[in-house]
Parts: sequence; structure tokens; C-alpha cells
Amino acid sequence: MTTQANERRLTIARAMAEAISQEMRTDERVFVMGEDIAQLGGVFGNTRGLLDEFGKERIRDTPISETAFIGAAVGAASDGMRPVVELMFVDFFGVCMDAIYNLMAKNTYFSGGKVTVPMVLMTSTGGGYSDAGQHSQCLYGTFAHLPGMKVIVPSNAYDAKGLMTSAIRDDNPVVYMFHKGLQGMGWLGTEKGAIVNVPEEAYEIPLGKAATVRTGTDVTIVGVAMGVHQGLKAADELAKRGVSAEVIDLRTLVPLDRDHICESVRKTGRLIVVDEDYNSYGVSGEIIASVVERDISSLKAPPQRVAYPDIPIPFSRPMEQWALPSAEKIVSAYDRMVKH
Amino acid sequence: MTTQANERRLTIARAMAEAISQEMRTDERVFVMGEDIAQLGGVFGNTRGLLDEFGKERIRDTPISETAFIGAAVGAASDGMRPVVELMFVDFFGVCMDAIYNLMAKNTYFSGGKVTVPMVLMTSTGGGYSDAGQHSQCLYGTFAHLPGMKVIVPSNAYDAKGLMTSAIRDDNPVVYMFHKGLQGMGWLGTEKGAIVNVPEEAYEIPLGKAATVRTGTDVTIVGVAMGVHQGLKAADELAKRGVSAEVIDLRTLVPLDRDHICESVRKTGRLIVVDEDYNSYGVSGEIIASVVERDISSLKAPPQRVAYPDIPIPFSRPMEQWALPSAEKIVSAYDRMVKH
Amino acid sequence: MQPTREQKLWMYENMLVSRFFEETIEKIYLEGKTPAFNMAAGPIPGEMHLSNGQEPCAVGVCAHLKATDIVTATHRPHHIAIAKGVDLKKMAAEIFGKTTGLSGGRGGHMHIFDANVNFSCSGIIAQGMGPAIGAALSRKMQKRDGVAVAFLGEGAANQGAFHETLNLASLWKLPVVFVIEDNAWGISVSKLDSTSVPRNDIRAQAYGMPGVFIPNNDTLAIFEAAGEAIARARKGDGPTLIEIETYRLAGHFMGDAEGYRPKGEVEGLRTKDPILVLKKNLLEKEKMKEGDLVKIETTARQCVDEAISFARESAYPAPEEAMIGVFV
Amino acid sequence: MQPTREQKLWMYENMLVSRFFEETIEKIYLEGKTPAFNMAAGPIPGEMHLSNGQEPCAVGVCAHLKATDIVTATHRPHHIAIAKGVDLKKMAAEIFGKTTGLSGGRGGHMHIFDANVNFSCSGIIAQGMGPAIGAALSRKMQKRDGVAVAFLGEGAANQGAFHETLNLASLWKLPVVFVIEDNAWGISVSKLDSTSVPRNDIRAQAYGMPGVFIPNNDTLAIFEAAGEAIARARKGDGPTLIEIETYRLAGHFMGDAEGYRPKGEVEGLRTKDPILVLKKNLLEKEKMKEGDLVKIETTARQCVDEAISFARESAYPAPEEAMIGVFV
Ligand SMILES: Cc1ncc(C[n+]2csc(CCOP(=O)(O)OP(=O)(O)O)c2C)c(N)n1
Ligand SMILES: Cc1ncc(C[n+]2csc(CCOP(=O)(O)OP(=O)(O)O)c2C)c(N)n1
Ligand SMILES: [Mg+2]
Ligand SMILES: [Mg+2]
Repeated sequence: MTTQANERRLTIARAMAEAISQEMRTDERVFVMGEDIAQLGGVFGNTRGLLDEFGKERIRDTPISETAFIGAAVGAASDGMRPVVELMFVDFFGVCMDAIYNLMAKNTYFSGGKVTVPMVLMTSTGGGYSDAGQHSQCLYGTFAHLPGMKVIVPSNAYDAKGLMTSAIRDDNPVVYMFHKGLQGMGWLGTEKGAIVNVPEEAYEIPLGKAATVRTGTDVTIVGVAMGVHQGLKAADELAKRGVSAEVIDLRTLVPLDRDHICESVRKTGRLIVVDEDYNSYGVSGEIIASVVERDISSLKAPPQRVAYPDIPIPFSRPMEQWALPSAEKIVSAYDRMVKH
Repeated sequence: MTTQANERRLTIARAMAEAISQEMRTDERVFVMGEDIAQLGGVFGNTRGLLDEFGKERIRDTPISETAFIGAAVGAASDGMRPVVELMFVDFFGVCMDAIYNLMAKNTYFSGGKVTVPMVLMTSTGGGYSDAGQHSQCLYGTFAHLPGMKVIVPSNAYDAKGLMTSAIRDDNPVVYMFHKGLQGMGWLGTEKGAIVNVPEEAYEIPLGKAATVRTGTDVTIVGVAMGVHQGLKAADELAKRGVSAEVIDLRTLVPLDRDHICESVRKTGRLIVVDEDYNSYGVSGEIIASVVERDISSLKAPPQRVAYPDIPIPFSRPMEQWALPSAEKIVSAYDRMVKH
Repeated sequence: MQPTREQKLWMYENMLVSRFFEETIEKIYLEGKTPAFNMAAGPIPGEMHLSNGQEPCAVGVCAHLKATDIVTATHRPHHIAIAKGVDLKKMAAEIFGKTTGLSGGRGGHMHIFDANVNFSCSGIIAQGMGPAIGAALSRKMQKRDGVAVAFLGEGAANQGAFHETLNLASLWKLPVVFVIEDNAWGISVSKLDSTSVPRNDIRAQAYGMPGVFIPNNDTLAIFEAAGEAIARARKGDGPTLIEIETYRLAGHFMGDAEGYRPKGEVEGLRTKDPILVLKKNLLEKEKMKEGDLVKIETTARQCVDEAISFARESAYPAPEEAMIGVFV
Repeated sequence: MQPTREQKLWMYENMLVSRFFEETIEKIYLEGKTPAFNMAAGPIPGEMHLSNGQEPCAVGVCAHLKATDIVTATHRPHHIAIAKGVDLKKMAAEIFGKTTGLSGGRGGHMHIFDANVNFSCSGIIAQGMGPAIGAALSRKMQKRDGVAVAFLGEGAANQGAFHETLNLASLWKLPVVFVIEDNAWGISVSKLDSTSVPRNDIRAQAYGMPGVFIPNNDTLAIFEAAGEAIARARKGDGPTLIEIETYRLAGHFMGDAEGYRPKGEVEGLRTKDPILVLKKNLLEKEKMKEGDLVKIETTARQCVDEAISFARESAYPAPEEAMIGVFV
């Protein structure tokens, strides 16, 4: 995203809300459901302003009944609407996963493609602010593993808007996972790199296309959301030592842009995957496997993962901060690699 | 398991029931809850006979309320009992995953290890008999990805009994995933290899130790449950062509015996992972990544996965059978590898 | 209001079609599964949940529905699908896993989808309730006529989704009707062992909606109660909960030995077969001639036979088609 | 029965401890979070749900409980934890994330576990209900004395777990009491916008259990109703559902601007502060002297101050300790 003069810099929260409102203006089938998304504008600000413009009928606060309103969204989507629903924290998926993975994600297939489920499920992810083990998870792998839903994980406001627009226009169910630490809500801290220039007009970013956000020749750093910003910081560090790192933002986990990753690794010969989700049986393993199963010779050194350890997320700041991925950890992963 | 003379061959269903009943005799804290586990003896036979021996109080049929009775098991376990509960099909995890992954799996950690949750969650997995997309999944990766629960996946009756005994005696929550195709219930077909000699007396098999069920020198085939039997059949095929395959039964996914896998691959230089769970972001990727991140030089060829494609499971026999892993697919994976 | 003669005949014919269909499926299901019963074998593999005995719930409710109305059913869907007007040939073909099936064989018996008549069902208990209230919400927002009916078993009334969806439907005054087919059993667990109240219509009070109970699997009483509930929903007056005492004449699924079932229970129910009861009514109250009813029987049998042959003769999908349809 | 003078004093003191504790936490929570409010900053990071105004629910119920009885609470747990006898020093240390905390800092404010008094809470709505009925089942099976009390908010009464656990508790006649703290709000969503019935005690009928409603945040009435329900459970006569009209004097969590809340609502509630109401009762009905009550206030403040300084002075855990405690 090149930033021009008199640019309009938005937070991810505002970019999401803008994309939704633009689609709602042009498509009356689009509506929003979730907890605290109306008057409050969403706990994470991504529906702010929508109630005032569109009213209670299209911006619906729900009871704390995720199974009911996500299941309802599936029924409404298949009946001609295009619901955008919010699961406040991804950590809550356990109370409603059946409606998500068995219903939303599978009805299209079960019906032989005759019944579509055009809906977007927005949900917040990520920790780092001491919200403990039931409010800080990413669970990227949990959603990406199960077939039938596309999975979006934006890292900046430009992508956030374009990916949301594409998601709402997509005839398939899309899970839109936004990272709390990137929302630009002051009270959650702010990653400056996520606040970028966002065009006024609506635009789409294709689902399934990764982006090279920094080109390099010595190592490929792959990540999503917060991991992209940590990768860029690590790349700056490595640059100081004359190491040229390429940073790839996957943007969507499903579809996964394997070609893009492999092409970069063929060039750099080294791979580091950054993942705030749990280490094992998740995203980091899949990225590494996807590369080596295609062409093992492309790697000069063992691939590294900088992921969340396989532990529930601790509340206490020193413990949580220690467990999170970071630029420093990425740099030392590189050191391990070359020492090898 | 060497089979001796006048051996006692059991199905996995009977081996599971025997382990539970033996623990119930020696430990009055152990009890069983679930749907149709009392009079019916479990839809898959693994609680057959328990009601007659232990009565309604300790063998409890429940309403169709998975969130309630699994959550209740957590509370009972932390209050001094050792519940064994059944989630009839793993496919149903979506209605109760919160009680499983946020409660059962995390309370020990949240309490700083002061509150334990000694319980076993049994659940059936696997397809191949045309039960369609909500009754045929494995979801191994889904459970293994989330921290705080051990995950067992037995492939034969001997392991099934020993692993169940260990699970019940373990002070941590254990998810016990048994494969319908291996249960030895006639009506689900029967994999003969799963019916083996089982000692009368109680015995434990340590959680976290893989087993080499066939030794070889040219390729390592890693799998669980049905995948182990497919691996053994493939090994027979390969042997006819003079290819010596080593077959590893992981037995538990959490803890994962990475040393055992890596040691074998260092010897054979080739790796094939067999997984009936979905291909992406799951078990197959984790096994491959675990090997290459340790020592990439150990591999002579790109590792291969024979996993379930990323599609909901189709009902129609030709489609489902085509999608499932098989000995033939493992053999051709080997061919791809050496052609490479 | 009571059904007209035509409505009674429509219900009678649909009950017969459903009954004949399942009797035929039952036979074919066992092909290749004897002597050793292997669920994976034969022309119809997988689970098979028969609904014979429960036909009154389907016809009594669907008699009031148009093709544009929505129905979500359960893992035991045949009778409801038939009464809702699902294409019988394509449904049979789906149950056989043929390429001509409603979903090209991807769904099978527990996943019947017919968009033309807004029918769907699924294999997870109480799973259809969310989509039902969602479709009702969609009609309300679009100001398009339409009532959604969610069918469920009495066992499903203890699943969390029941509570959440009834609360939301009442809160938002949605045009939806919840119909509980109380066949007294959830697989091997009796209602007594699963439910803390004798009747689920009592639970309607927990959501401020009307609750109705219909004893004795009574087709005409079901017709009447469903008519009122559906009219109420159509008028915009909100949801209703109906519990019907019905009969499970078969096992939970085929192959079920039913050792848990009291001796004589099924035999007792058979003597109260709702199809015979309605037939009696047609002969005595409506003064129909045996001959006319025989004609109806014959047509019913014919359309079942046609559907079955269509299914039998259709081709299996190409294996690789499994990859098609995940996304559109 | 009405509380004795001693019981009233016990409740008064515990309400004061809870109030003082939260007033102190409130101040400290804001350290490092001004001028820019950043949840991650300061000595107490993360979410902070205060319970001031809701103390009557905690003391009125816990006055009847022994250390061996079980309580599961919510994301808003302080008042209940204090009334249940959770170690205040270790709880404060846990909220600060210190190594001396109940869980060595792994849980924090939403995950207070004190096995010595059988107290736990969690951050997922209605999540404590399952464990509560399970502990009750455990006592019943072990024939060990003990009642379990599950606290929840009125918003939680629309979550599926509510339905499933009440049904099972009634079906199995478990020694458990469900206490709904109706503070009229679920974050920004009012009870009116979330619940299809005016009062949740009505829902007890759906499970064949007694339901009780207590208006006006009345400490003495809560004491009385809870006493009966807990005695009933102890006798083996099964569960009770209690809904209490209580007051949320603070925002949902700290940092909540409460733009959604009607003007004057909080001010109005403050004039009905339950602590003042009980104080008035102690002075007028129990003829206590101001001086005696001041003594109680002083002790309450002291124990809060001690707990806070203990927490402040305690060390943070070593980062790597994060890896300990996943499995035992
Ligand atoms: C959430 C969930 N739990 C359990 C099952 C397994 N199961 C399938 S049918 C059934 C019994 C359902 O009873 P009921 O709702 O009364 O319907 P019926 O079979 O009597 O028509 C059960 C427990 C399931 N499909 N989904
Ligand atoms: C399953 C689930 N959904 C949503 C949330 C987010 N959330 C936390 S507190 C809260 C409001 C709860 O309201 P209530 O039950 O009345 O308790 P109160 O906050 O008023 O004490 C919500 C929606 C959650 N923690 N868990
Ligand atoms: Mg039933
Ligand atoms: Mg509340």
C-alpha cells in the first residue's frame, strides 16, 4: 500500500465498518447481527455508526445466544439475505461451533451447490493485553482446518476494507478474523503499521492471494495479522546486519496461496513462519509442510516456527509477553537457522 | 503384540469396556455418563455390560445435552470423581466444545495446577460406511491443536485397553478417539488387524509413546487408527517389490512422540503420513513439520501425505471411498517420492 | 378448523406415499446386508432412520404450507419431506447416492435439500432450529410472505439450541412454528429419563409463546392446531410451540435390536396405526367408498415405484465429483 | 427465616469488604492507564468487571454455605468470592498477576480458583453451570454433604447451557441452586432486548423446579429465599432457580463509557445502595451503635489494605513459569 499525499488513514475498525456500510447502502440484503454491535458499535468498534445510519432492523443486537443467531444467519443467508454476524471473541467458538462448521460451512456441499450460504462471520482474535486464556486466543488453525469456509486474517486497514468487501460479496461463507491488537482501539494499544491509507470508494481484494509486503533475498518470513508487523520489525533488525528478509502477508488462510510462499522460498532458501496461534497441529506446521512436500531442495536450512507455545494463555503480563511471538524471536530463529 | 497360543482375542469395543469395568471395580470414583451408554451399551459397544454390573447410579444415560453432561463431568472430576463420558460422534463436538476445550482442558492451568480434572472423554471417529458429512469425520487435528488435553487414538484392542486404563488413571483430561471402522462391531465392518490378543489383567500403556508396528529401512509410514492398518497393508505391497517400509503407530497425538518419528526417518530418509482427518492445518502437516524443523538433511525425498481432502465427507459410496486414504494411495505416494 | 374432505384425502395420500416409500426403502436397505448386517453394504448404505408411525405430524402441519414456506427437518426426514412436496424421484436417488439425487449424492438420507420447496434437514440434533428462525427473520425483513416450521424430536428439546432459538423467535416475534415429534424415545433413552417435565408444551411459557399439546398421534387434531399456529405466524403474531404425541413403529435406525423397548409396546402402537385411523374416518365420516381409497393407494404405490426405479436406474457420480460443490 | 443479628453483621462486613476491595482495585486499575486508557498498561492489566451494587446476591446466598459447599461464579466474581471465603490476599495477588496469587498469576480476575473453599469462576457466559451440577452430582454419588450454587447473570439465562443444566439438575434431583443476578444489562444490551419473558424465575416451570424472584436488591429477602433453596437442596429435594433484581452501579467493565445507559439510571440506583439499606436496618431494627459499625468498617478496610499491600509487594512470576501447570 503506497501512501499518497493528503491520504486518509483509517484504523482496521473503521475500515471494516466503512466496508460494511458501503455494502449495506448498495445491497439491502446485507444486515448485521451480534452482541453489542448496535448502540455500542461493537466492543471492538467495527460496527460503529451503523445503527445511526441503518437502524435497528438491519443492525440487530442479539441475546447471548451464539448458536441461535449464527444458525439464524445461515437460514437467512440461504433465504436471500447476506448476514454479517459477529462472534465477539473467537474464544467463544466452543458454544456455537456446530452452527459454524457443520451448518454454515457444509450446507452448500450437502445441497450439491444448490443452496448457498453467503454470510460473513466476524470475530476478534489475539492477546497481549492480559485478557487471559478465554479472551486472547487466535485459533486460526482451528477454523482453517475445517472445510467449507473461507478464512480471512487482515493485517492492515487497507486490506481490512477490501477483504471485507470481497467477503460480503462472496457467495460462500467467510470467517473474518480481526486481531484486537491491530484494531486501532486506543484501549487495546495500537500497532501503527495497521493504520494506513484507505480509499473512500469500495474496492475488493481477492480472497486467496497473499501479498509480499517486503521483498528480500535471504529469508522468507510468513505471517498473518500481528505476525506480519512482527515480521517487518524483524526484517528491519536483520537489515541492520545486512540480512535481506522477505515478508509475506498471507491475508487469507483459506484459500491458502501456496504458490506465493513456495516461490519466495525458492528464492530465499529459508523459511520462518510467525503464528500467534498454538504451535502444534496448526498454521505453522501447515505452511512448512506445504513448502517441503512440493520441493524439499528449495530449503538451505531447517524451517523455523515462531508460534504460541502449546499452553493456555496466562494472565500475568510477564508470562504472557514471554509466550507471544515477537520480532526478537524471529531474529533469533534466523540466527538458529544460519548457525545450523 | 505377539499373539500366543490359547490367546484371548478381543475387539476394541470389548477391550475398552473391559478396561473401564476393571477400573470401576478397583476405584469407586470412576463412573460413566453419556447418551445410550447404559441399557444400549453404547452405540459402538464400548460400554456393553457395564449397566448390569454397576447399575444406573454409576452408568448414567443422559439427555441429549452434551454441554451439560460434559460440563458436569468437569465439575465432578474436580470434586473427587473420575468420570468417563462419551460424545457419541466426534462430529458433534460443535455443540459442546466450550465445555471441552475451555473448561475441561484449561481449568488445571487456570488454577495453577491446584484443581485437577481427571476425566476421559470417549468419542467415535471415522467414516467409510456412508454416514455422510456429520457422522464420519476424524477431527484429530482439531482436538490435538488445543492445549490442555491429552489425545489418544488406538489402532488395536491391546492398545485400546492399555491406553484406556492409563487414561482413567491419569490425573489430566484425556480425549479418547476410537475409530468406528476398528470397533469390531459387525455392522460397521471389521478390520481384522484390530482384533488382537488382550491380557485379562489390567495393564497400562504410557501416553506419549509411539510404537513401531513394523520395522523397515526404505520409508517410514506414520499413522494412527485406521491409517496404521492401511500402512501395514501398503508395507506388504511394497515388500513384494523389495521395498522395506517401517510403520509407526503414534497411539497418542498429545503428547506427540516426535523423537520416535525422527529417529525412524533418520534411518529411512523417507516419510509418508497417513491421516483420515482433513489434509490442511492438521495432523499430516504437523508430523512433516516436526521432522523437517529438526533435521532437514534426514530426508532424501519430499515427505508425502495421504490425508482426507479438504471437503465435507460425501455420502455416496464411490465418492467417499475415492476420498479416503488407502493402502493403494500410500503405495503411489511412495512411487511419487522415489520418482522424484 | 377441521380439514375438508379434499384436505383429508391429501393427507391420506401423503401418509400412504410416505409409508409405502419407507416400506420399500426398508426392503432395499437390507439388500446386501444379510446374513451379516453391515451398514456399509448394499444399494443403500449408511444410517437409515424410518418415520413410519409419525406421518400425522408431517401431513397435519404441511397441509397448511406453500412451497414458498420453509421447513427444516431432522435425521428422520422422509415423511416430512414428502408432505412438503420434495421431489420424490430426486430424493430417492439421493438416498441411493446417485448423481441424479437432489445433491448428486453428497448428502444422502440425513441431508435432504430441495430448494424448490424450501426443505432441508440435517443430522445434528436441534440443528435445524437456527436456520428456521433465520429464514423466518429473512421473510420478516424482506416483508415477503412465508412461515418457517422447525421439526424436532422430543429428545432435541433438551439441547441448548432449543432454548436459544425459542427465546430469539419470541423476542423478535418471528413467523415460525416449532413442532416436536414426541415418539417417546431418543434412540434408547426414554422421554422420562431425559426430560424434567412431562410435556414440552409447558416450556413455551419460558418464552412467552403459546404451547400446544396433541395426544394420540391424532392427524385431525394436528391439522387443526398447526393450522392455527401457522395462521398466527403468517399474521405476524409470532411463534408457537407444538408437541405431538406420536409413535415410533420402527427402531431408532435400521439394525436397532430395540432391546431397551418394553415388550408389546410396538405391537400396541401398531393397532393404533394413524393411517388406519384416518382411513376409518374417510369411510365413516366422509362416506368414501373402499374403491376410491384403493385408487389412492394405487397412485401412491405408483409414484413410490417410479421414484425407486428412477433411483435404481440412475448412475453413480464419478468419484472425483466429490471435489465439486465445497464452494460455489 | 430472617437472619440473626450476627448473620446481618456478617453480611454487612462482607459487603463492606467487597465494596472497599473494588473501590481500591478501581483506583489501582487506572494507574498507568491515564491519560490514554490502555487496557494492557498499569499494575492491573486486562478486563476488570466490578460488582459494586451486587453485593447482596453474594452475601445473602453465601451466608448459608460452608467451605465444603461449591460455588461457581462468573466474569464478575469478586463479591461472590469474598462472601464464599476465598483467601483475599491470594485473590488480590492473582488479580495483580503475582506469583503469590491463587494460581500464580495464570488466571487473573476472571479465573479465580480457591480449592480450599470450593470456589471457581470463568469468563465464558453460563460456563460455570455445568461444573456446578457436576459437583452436585459428585456429592450425591459420594453421599457427601454439599450443595452447589451456580451464579449467573440475566444475560446468561439465554445461553443454551442454562437450559441443558437446569433440565439435568431437575431430572437427577441434584443438590444445586441457580442464582441469577439480574442487573438489567448484558454489556450494552438490556434484559428487555434479550429476554422473551419479564422474569427468569418463570423459566423454572420448564424444568419442574421452584422459581423465586426477589425484587429491589433486598439483602434480607435474598437471605431468606436462598436459605430455603439451599436447605431444600441439602435435604435432597432438588434444585431451585432464584432470580434477584440487583444493581450494576459501574460500567460493564472499566473503561465502559455507558453511552447506552439511560440518563440518571445509575444515580437513581446509588440512592438505593444496598449497603446503606442494611446499615439503616442495623441501626434502627438491630439498635446497633454507629460506633460498632465504624469498628466493622475499620476491620473491613484493614483486611482490604492488607490484601492489596500483599499483592503489591509480591513478586511477578518468572516468565518461563508459563510452561508449568498445563498438565499435572
Ligand atoms: C448434538 C447431537 N447429539 C447426539 C446425536 C446422536 N443422535 C442422533 S438421533 C438421536 C436421538 C434423537 O432423539 P429425538 O430428538 O427424540 O428424535 P427421534 O430420533 O426420536 O426422531 C441422537 C441422540 C446427534 N445426532 N446430535
Ligand atoms: C458465550 C459468551 N458470549 C459472549 C461473551 C461476552 N460477554 C462477556 S460478559 C457479557 C454480558 C453478560 O451479561 P450477564 O450474564 O447479564 O452478566 P453481567 O455482565 O451483567 O454481570 C458478554 C456478552 C462471553 N464471555 N461468553
Ligand atoms: Mg424421539
Ligand atoms: Mg447482567
